[in-house]
Amino acid sequence: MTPSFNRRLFFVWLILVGITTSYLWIDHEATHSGVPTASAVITVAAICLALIKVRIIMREFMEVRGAPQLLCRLTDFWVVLMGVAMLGVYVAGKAIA
Amino acid sequence: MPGQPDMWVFVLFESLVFTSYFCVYLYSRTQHEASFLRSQAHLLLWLGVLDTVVLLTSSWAVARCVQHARTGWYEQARRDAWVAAGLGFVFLVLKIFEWVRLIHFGHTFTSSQFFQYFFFLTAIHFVHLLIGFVVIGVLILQLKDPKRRRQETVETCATYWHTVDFFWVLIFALLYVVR
Amino acid sequence: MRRPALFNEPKRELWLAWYATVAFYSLYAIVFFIVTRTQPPGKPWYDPNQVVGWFANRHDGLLIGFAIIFVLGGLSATSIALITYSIRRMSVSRAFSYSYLILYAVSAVPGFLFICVAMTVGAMRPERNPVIQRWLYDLGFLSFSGTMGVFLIGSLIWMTAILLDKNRVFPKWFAYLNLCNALTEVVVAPSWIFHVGAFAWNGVIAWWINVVVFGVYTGAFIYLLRCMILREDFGTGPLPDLASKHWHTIFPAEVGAS
Amino acid sequence: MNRTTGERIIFWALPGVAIVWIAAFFLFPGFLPPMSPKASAIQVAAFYANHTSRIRYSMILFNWFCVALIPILMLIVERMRLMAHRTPVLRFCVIGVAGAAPIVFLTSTIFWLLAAFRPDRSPDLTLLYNDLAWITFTCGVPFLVALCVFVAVAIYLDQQANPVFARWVGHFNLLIAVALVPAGFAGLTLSGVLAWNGFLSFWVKNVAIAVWLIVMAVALGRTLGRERAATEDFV
Repeated sequence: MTPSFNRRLFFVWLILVGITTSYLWIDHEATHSGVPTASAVITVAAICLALIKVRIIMREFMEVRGAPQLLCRLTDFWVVLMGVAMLGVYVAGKAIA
Repeated sequence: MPGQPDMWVFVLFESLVFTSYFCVYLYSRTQHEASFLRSQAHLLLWLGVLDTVVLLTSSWAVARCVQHARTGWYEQARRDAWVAAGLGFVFLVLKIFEWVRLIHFGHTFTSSQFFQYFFFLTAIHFVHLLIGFVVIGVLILQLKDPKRRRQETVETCATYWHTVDFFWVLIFALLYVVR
Repeated sequence: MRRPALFNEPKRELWLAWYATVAFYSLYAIVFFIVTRTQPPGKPWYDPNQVVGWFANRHDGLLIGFAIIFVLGGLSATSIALITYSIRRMSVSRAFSYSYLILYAVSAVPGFLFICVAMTVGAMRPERNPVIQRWLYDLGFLSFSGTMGVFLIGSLIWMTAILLDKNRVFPKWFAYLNLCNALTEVVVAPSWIFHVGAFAWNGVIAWWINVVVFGVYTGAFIYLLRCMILREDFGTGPLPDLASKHWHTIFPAEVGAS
Repeated sequence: MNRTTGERIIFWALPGVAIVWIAAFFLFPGFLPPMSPKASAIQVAAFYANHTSRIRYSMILFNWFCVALIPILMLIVERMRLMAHRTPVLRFCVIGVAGAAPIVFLTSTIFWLLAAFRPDRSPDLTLLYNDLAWITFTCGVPFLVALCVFVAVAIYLDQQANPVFARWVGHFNLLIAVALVPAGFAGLTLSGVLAWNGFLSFWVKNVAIAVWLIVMAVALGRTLGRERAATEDFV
């Protein structure tokens, strides 16, 4: 192990991979006898998990954690914005359909 | 601030553009749910998971690269950058394999609504990745030449690469998992 | 003889070009969105009879609006010239500025002259065979939206020049915005393939989102060109007399760039 | 010192180009008198069937030589270098329109040649090609208008004891720009002075282009010698 090995980054990576593989389990739970069915719970869960991953990537990998307050606030706001936009459109679309 | 603030303008602006694509996709999905689900069943989820893990690992390498460069371990940093580019290349190959497989089964850009969005989103992400190779190339050149080396540029390049990564994280969830 | 103040303004050529740019883009927006109502574009899925109805609906608007473009469209060269000049001020090869100039000069004919010709010819003879009318309708919209390469490569040239520039003529964030603009030219490509949906030539993605990006981009560069002109410093003295001076004093800008 | 710059060669090629243009103009059967926009599809098709050869040869000639305008415009651009401007912006403006202006003519010759290529096709299609050719040729003035305006502005801003072009050349360019304006409106009507065979859209516009070429040639010719004298001082 090199002296510069960063334990924190490793754990971040592990968490991200963990969330990613959890999708396999979600998918397994949601598929009944091989036929995919529509599910609002899965959709919302998938989007929220993805946004959590995005925030982790921004905080840790992109080093927003140590950045000026403005960037922290802005990126957090952006994650919320993306989430609200996507879920909002999804819910609205569902209602219209 | 990690890297040029200017790059963050790009990240935020391009995130908005992508969010708008995602919204269009999600809306269209809710209107034709059955058809989307039928087409979606032809995707291999494990391939999408593999893609994501490859890209996340590549991102991890770039994050290490930035830290190594900061502490003056330029040799290590360069190796990290090569690893990131290599994993990016693996992603590229996986993507092409996936496209060829789908086209082979008759699922093309024009075959159904879902695949229209699938090919569009994966292709526009692919273009971002190709630009990413140029960015990693700049990063490696910077690390090589002591006269050019600037931590700010290293961080700017890394920020771009992570952006490509998190766009994929969203695209993956929306195309492969959403029901 | 009294001269207008403009003659003594050292940056007069730049300001003239800048105001002409603003005038051109305003005119363009008014003609396309209000007079001809060709933006937002007509529906790509119209059958020939609906196309005839579309032409009938805006007969006068099309003819008058595009006649205005036929007369004033050449003003587009002012923004191209000003941007070429900005690249010339950067610490990059002149190859960049000339490439930009030629790319955008070439784009004028397929990029906006074709739609003017096709729509004028269509509106001129409403009694023409509807199938041929739809042929003109397609030609107009697709040549307008589907002229992609020149803007794609042009934006990338400008982006590269800004990123390499050490004279700080333009901020780096605008270089990245150039990349966003270049990507819209990729995103518009499916309009050559689809007749309906988000990717058709009037689609949410291929038209609406792209127009927003293009609008932000255009607004940004018009503002930044103004900033660039304000920052230029040619001094305030009278123009040098040709016979007594050497070339560089006459063209400081051309020597400023390597 | 007497360097061969080649500018005189370009300049003296102009009369040759002019002769070809005039020849093409008279050879094309649709110009004297200009074809009527009111002609029916059958009449237009018959016109192309009856005059196929003359249409083809005249338009091939014009296709070859319409772009010969570009070297002439570049001579003007080189003259603009000698003007007392602080920036090359106006020169870039002229270069920006110099390419597009003759390409408009080139495009119209393509439509005319296409119309004459298969005169036995459906008359509706021949009429379409004919309309496209005439509208492109007649209305396609935006770059010429802009060119004249840019040259005029450049001349007005060239304030030195001995300007490159006299001020009246600037006024003249503005006048030509105004004369070209009505042609842009040719799509509005099928008859009258504005129609593509009308007095303003056809005669005034084409005569304006011809006069512009002659006057600018004379003005350019006067500056050629002067430029030589000026460069001798520099070198």
